[in-house]
Amino acid sequence: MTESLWQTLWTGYVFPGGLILAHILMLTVPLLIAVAYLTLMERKVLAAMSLRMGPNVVGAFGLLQPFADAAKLIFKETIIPSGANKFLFIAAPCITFILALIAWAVIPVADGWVIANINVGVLYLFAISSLGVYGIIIAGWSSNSRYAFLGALRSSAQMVSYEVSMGLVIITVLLCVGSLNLSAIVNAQKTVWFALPLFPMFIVFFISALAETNRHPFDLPEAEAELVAGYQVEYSSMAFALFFLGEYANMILMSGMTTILFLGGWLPPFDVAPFNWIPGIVWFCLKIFVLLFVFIWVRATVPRYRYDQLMRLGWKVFLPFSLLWVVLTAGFLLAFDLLPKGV
Amino acid sequence: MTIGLGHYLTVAAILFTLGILGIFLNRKNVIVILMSIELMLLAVNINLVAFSTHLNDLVGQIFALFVLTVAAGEAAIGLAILVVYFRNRGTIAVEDINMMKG
Amino acid sequence: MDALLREYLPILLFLGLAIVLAAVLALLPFVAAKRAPDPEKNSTYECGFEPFGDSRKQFDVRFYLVAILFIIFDLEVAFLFPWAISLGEIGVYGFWSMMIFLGILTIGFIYEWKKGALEWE
Amino acid sequence: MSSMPLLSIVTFLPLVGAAFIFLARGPEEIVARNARSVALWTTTITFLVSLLIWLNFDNSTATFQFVEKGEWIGAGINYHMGVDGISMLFVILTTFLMPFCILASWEAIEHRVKEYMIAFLVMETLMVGVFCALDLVLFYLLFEAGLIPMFLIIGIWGGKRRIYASFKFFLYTLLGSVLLLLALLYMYFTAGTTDIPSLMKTGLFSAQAQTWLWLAFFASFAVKMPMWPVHTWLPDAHVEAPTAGSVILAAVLLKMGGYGFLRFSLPMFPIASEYFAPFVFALSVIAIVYASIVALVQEDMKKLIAYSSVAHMGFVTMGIFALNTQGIEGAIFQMLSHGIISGALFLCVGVVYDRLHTREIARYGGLANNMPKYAVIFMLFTMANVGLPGTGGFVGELLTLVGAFQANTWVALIATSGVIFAAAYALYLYRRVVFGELTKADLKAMTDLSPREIAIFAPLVIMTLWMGIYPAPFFDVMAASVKHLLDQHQTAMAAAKAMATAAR
Amino acid sequence: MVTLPALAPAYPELWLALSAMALLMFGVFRGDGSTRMVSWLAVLVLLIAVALVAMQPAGSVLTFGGLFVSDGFGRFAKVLILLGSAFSIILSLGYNRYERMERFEYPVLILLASTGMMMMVSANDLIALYLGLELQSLSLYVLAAFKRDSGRATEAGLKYFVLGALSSGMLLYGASMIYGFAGSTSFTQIAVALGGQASIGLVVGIVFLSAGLAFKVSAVPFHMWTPDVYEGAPTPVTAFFAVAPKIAAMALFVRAILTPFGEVAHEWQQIIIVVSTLSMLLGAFAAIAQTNIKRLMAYSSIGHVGYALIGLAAGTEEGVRGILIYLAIYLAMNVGTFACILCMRQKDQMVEGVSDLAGLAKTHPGMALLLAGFMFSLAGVPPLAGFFGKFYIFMSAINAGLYTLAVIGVLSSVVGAYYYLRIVKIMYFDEASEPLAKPVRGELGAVMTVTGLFTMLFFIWPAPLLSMAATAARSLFP
Repeated sequence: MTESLWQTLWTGYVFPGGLILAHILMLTVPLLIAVAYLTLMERKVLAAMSLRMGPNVVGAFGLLQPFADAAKLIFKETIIPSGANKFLFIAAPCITFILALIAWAVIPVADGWVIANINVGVLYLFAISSLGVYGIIIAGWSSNSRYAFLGALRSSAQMVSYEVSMGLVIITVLLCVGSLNLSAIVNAQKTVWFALPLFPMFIVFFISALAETNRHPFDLPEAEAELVAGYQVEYSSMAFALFFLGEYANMILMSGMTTILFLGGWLPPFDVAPFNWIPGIVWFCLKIFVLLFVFIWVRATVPRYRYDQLMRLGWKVFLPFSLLWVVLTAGFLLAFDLLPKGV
Repeated sequence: MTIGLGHYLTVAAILFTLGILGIFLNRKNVIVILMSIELMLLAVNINLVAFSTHLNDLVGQIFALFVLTVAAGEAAIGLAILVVYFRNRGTIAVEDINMMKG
Repeated sequence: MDALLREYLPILLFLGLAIVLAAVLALLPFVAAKRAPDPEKNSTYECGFEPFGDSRKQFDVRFYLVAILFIIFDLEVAFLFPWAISLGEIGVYGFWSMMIFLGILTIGFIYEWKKGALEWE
Repeated sequence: MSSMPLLSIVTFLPLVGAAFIFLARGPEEIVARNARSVALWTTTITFLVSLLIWLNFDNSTATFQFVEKGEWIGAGINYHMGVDGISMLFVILTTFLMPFCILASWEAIEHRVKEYMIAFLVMETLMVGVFCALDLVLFYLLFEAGLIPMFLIIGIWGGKRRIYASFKFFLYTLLGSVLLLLALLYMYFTAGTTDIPSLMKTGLFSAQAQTWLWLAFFASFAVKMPMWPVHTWLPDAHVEAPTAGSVILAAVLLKMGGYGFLRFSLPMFPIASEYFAPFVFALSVIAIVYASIVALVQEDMKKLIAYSSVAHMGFVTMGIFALNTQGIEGAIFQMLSHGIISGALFLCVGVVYDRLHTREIARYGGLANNMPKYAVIFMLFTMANVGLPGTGGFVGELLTLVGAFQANTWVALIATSGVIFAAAYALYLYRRVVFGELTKADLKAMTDLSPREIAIFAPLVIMTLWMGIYPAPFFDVMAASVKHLLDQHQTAMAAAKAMATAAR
Repeated sequence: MVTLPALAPAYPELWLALSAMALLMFGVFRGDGSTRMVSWLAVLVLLIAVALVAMQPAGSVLTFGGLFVSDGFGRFAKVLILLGSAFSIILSLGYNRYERMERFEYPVLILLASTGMMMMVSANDLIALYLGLELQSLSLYVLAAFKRDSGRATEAGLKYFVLGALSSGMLLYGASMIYGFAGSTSFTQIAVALGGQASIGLVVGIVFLSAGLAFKVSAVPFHMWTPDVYEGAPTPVTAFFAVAPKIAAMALFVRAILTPFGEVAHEWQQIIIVVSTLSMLLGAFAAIAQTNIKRLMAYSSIGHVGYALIGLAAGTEEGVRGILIYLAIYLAMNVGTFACILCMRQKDQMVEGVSDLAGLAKTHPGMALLLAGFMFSLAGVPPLAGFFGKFYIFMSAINAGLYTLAVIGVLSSVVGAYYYLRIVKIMYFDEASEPLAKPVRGELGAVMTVTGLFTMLFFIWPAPLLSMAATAARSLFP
């Protein structure tokens, strides 16, 4: 009796649970390392673009720099401003970080390599990315600082503005796929990546992704000249680091989403040898890498937007444009009977 | 113990009651009232979705979707009115809403 | 546990792990770093000035406007999701229904635009 | 004759006059003058036309005459007009008194003359309509609508406490009549019609239903009548109303209650009427004695007359519920004569009031010296009010007492004492106002009746004497209808008894 | 493949919705200067909608998959609603210019609210009911706070919003319970599913649904918002609130209770009786002490809702007919009264005190006459129109055997008469300390006259309205 109970527990809960945990760790650990090296990559690329060296002291080519930074942050004091709401002040970066992580639960890194292959993956991603605002708003509010508060308002306004057009862009993709499952979306691109037929949408999506992650040229919230460091102004030590990690994880996530939605995910560019010898995960990482490079490249080259320009771009250009595109796509697919049928 | 319809209904009823209590017992801030209203509507949605599953009938979920939409519209208008009110009066404390006695 | 919930179990576990990780990271400095708070350090940053008053009091009404607009358009997207998935089945009728919906939305959008709700500065 | 809608003409002619006045524009004085003359002409013509009704009236039948019927609301509710021996005389009474009211207001009303005249003409339409209506809803509509002009008449042109009085008048009467409305609706559903002649066919309502319906109707008519103890609005209304308003109130509006008993309570709810007769007797007797005693101690002339009206109405209800020919005929006659006499008395008060602007009895005295004509006329009406043989008041009072004796000796005996009280208060009033020393300077300055006033009083004097000396034409008119009413009552009672025996 | 639903039964609603949007665009491109034009266009739109409603073929037609029903009952109520809206727009013209709230959104919002009301009236399904109700409510919330620089108006808007949202929540909760226990949201199918008896869950649903609807019609004990909102909202908005939404909510109340739950009257009749009684009594007694005329009208409307609910308590065809007649007459009386209230100006300022009417009979005899007519009519004194409203309501109560309710009704109407009389008294018997400004604006005078003539002369030929109402009521009882 007892043995069978143990057995059920083992086979029913502990073993599958452990398996899942292992999956999660297999994703999380590389992700965190990637985040760490993304920071390094950013500094290196930026340095190269302005003909500098970048970090090169810690380890060979500065390869241990991220770990040195991490160690430094851990041993810094977490300053909690006197007027702040302590719990929320600490919780805010945690929320950002957690959200940046768990969004990955539905991302298929290769065919079938996904932690939770739920059939509403796109909705899940959309929901999680909407929640990202909370971390920022809470941070700004709980700091009890004018700069932080204004920065938080600005960046959340910015995020929600671009989220709308992002949503519409996703709709155009969904029209072509007929499923909310991310793997299905990738598989639907076997013939052609959506970046080609939906090229304008691809661009809109990528720019929105920049805005969503508060990246250049839309990094108004933390523009030094205007708002010192936006909602993060009062943060120090690991609390700051969590924001930092979250932001970079989000960058990778956005790149991943772009890859899945427009660049065929793990699919090789041409389904012929030697391309299809290379495993899907490699293609996936490669595409993400390229996109991340573009992220940094944009930072190095494009001047920052003014806030009103930013909002205008979001509401007056992207929104009507993507809305129109949704209508056109739907009409086109319907007219030529290209819509995916049946589930 | 399996979770059945009754449990969902109970949760919804509790949330709904909390929402109503929030409106009537709240003496501080109008925003809390707005949130209480949202809570009520969420309770209704739980009800609808639970019934929908129980009856194996999609209408309930469609209803819930409409409720969500309308709730958003309602929240938007509520916020707008609140902002206008705040600009006139400089406060959104509940006990200050007393220009007219009745 | 039925199949539907089983699909979401990994997400739940992931969430748990992420929370633990975040908590550990956030609380690590409290263990590792030495703490020496003083009033000057703990005061909020205000470009060298003494912070005055509650910083959360009033802010631009346009942020409300953005929030309101967002709610409305985000919900529209919520309606578009199921429509986009099933357009193949609902066909022309479904298409035009949504076009009417979007048309109404567009009218609202034009109204906002003309009213200056989308202007900053 | 039937080709002409005589009743409608009489009813709505005043409205035409009112419309003319309403449309009058121009300087206030000219409008006022025109309003007065238009009103006078209208009421006079209406009276003359209404005489045609009497001339063409067939005394021999109890059925409704001059019947008009037209589609109105639908579903069995029609515009239905007609008169029988009971109602015809009230129509004449109303049209007869109206010109006097206008004349009495000729100089007394100085402001808002236009509205005043409109209100009176509208009032006339409603009053005539009430007596002609042969549909319950129509009746109710007109019955209630009368409140509005009367409310305004008291409230705008009344005395010091006019607002209190007008509200009291309005709310008391409304309260009484809303119950009538419910009863009416019940009858509509039980009988399927609101046609009065159809409803008068007995046996429509069970004994229990009759009880409730009778009470509901009673609530309305008793207030209107007014019976003790719901009479308290009347003295207030009388005191505060302008003279013509008091006349209308006393002469016509009060009669609607009595008319209602005769038209509805008796024929439609015979069992309940029989059942409640002792109750009505009790109230009537109390009213007679109590009101007479109260009248004795009044300091205000109008209030005194108002209480005397309450007492006289006690005779009327007593007569009606005696449920015999003498009682009912007496009651009708009493109502008619009281209409003229009390109206005349109020006019008498109005005469002195116009000169001295007070109604306090103590302020007067010795008017016989400088106002001999007035003294004579006042004397006549006072005597008529007491019930002196040879005046209209005597016939009605006697007959009701005879009727009451047949029904219940004790009631009649106590009621007789009311006659004595009446003599006491009426003569007391007369003595204090007319006799005595003429001491006060302002009283000395008072002039005797003007020709206009004499013109007002002359017809009233003639009527009073006529009714006292040769009342036969009046009884001829009502005889058939009253007989029919009583016959029907007997049949209904017999049927009810047969039912009760059969059930046993 | 889904086929296109028959749109013809919904032509009036479609017309209204499209016109509202077209006018919105017109207004936004022309600016606030076009308000007057937009207003008159909106009136025209409403009148055309009346014509479209009138042109609908007789009989009941279901469309949109049974969500929407066009029947005689709905058409009758719709005509009333549309007329009420049209009158409100006309009434607002002068006021809005005067109070500097002349913005073209006003007529557009009224059009949208009217669309919502028409959907409410035609709803044959809980979802359609909810959507119509919310379209109406959302527009009304904004209208209440339309005078955005006034503290009172915004406070009124806020109160209306909070309590309106609360009531929507309660209604929804009721709807969800009904859906769950009856297994359908369609009124027709709920009736079928019930089969003459209601489970406890369903009764809970009915109670919540009734509570929500009682809120919307402002029946006691859910009336708290009414006086404040009536007082605070800009007067033309109050006039609108007093008529169109009330008629719509009442019609909705009738349909939502009678169609699905007509068979289980014993479950809800007691609730309605209690609500009706309380409303009549509160309306009568609380109004006595009011000094603000808008507040007084609020209590008056609570009382009138109580009377109208008697018809629902009867639950019979006569009852519904009574309600419809009552609503039609109520519309005329209230529009007229509010037209008079909108004329109340002293020294370039709007006044709202009851005592400001003093001496009106001397300074404005015509207006005083009309207002007195409205007051007597509201009190239910024959032969004015208000009497007929009560007459048919009480008729249905008597026929349904609700004697006690009827007696309470007539008695409270006597109490109510007192405060209506008080206004007449102030106008006719009191002297003016500060007379109201002259002259009365043209369109206000016209509205007053039209409604006044209707109120005063209704008794001459009431048959057409009565027969129309009877036909309309019959359509609810197939």
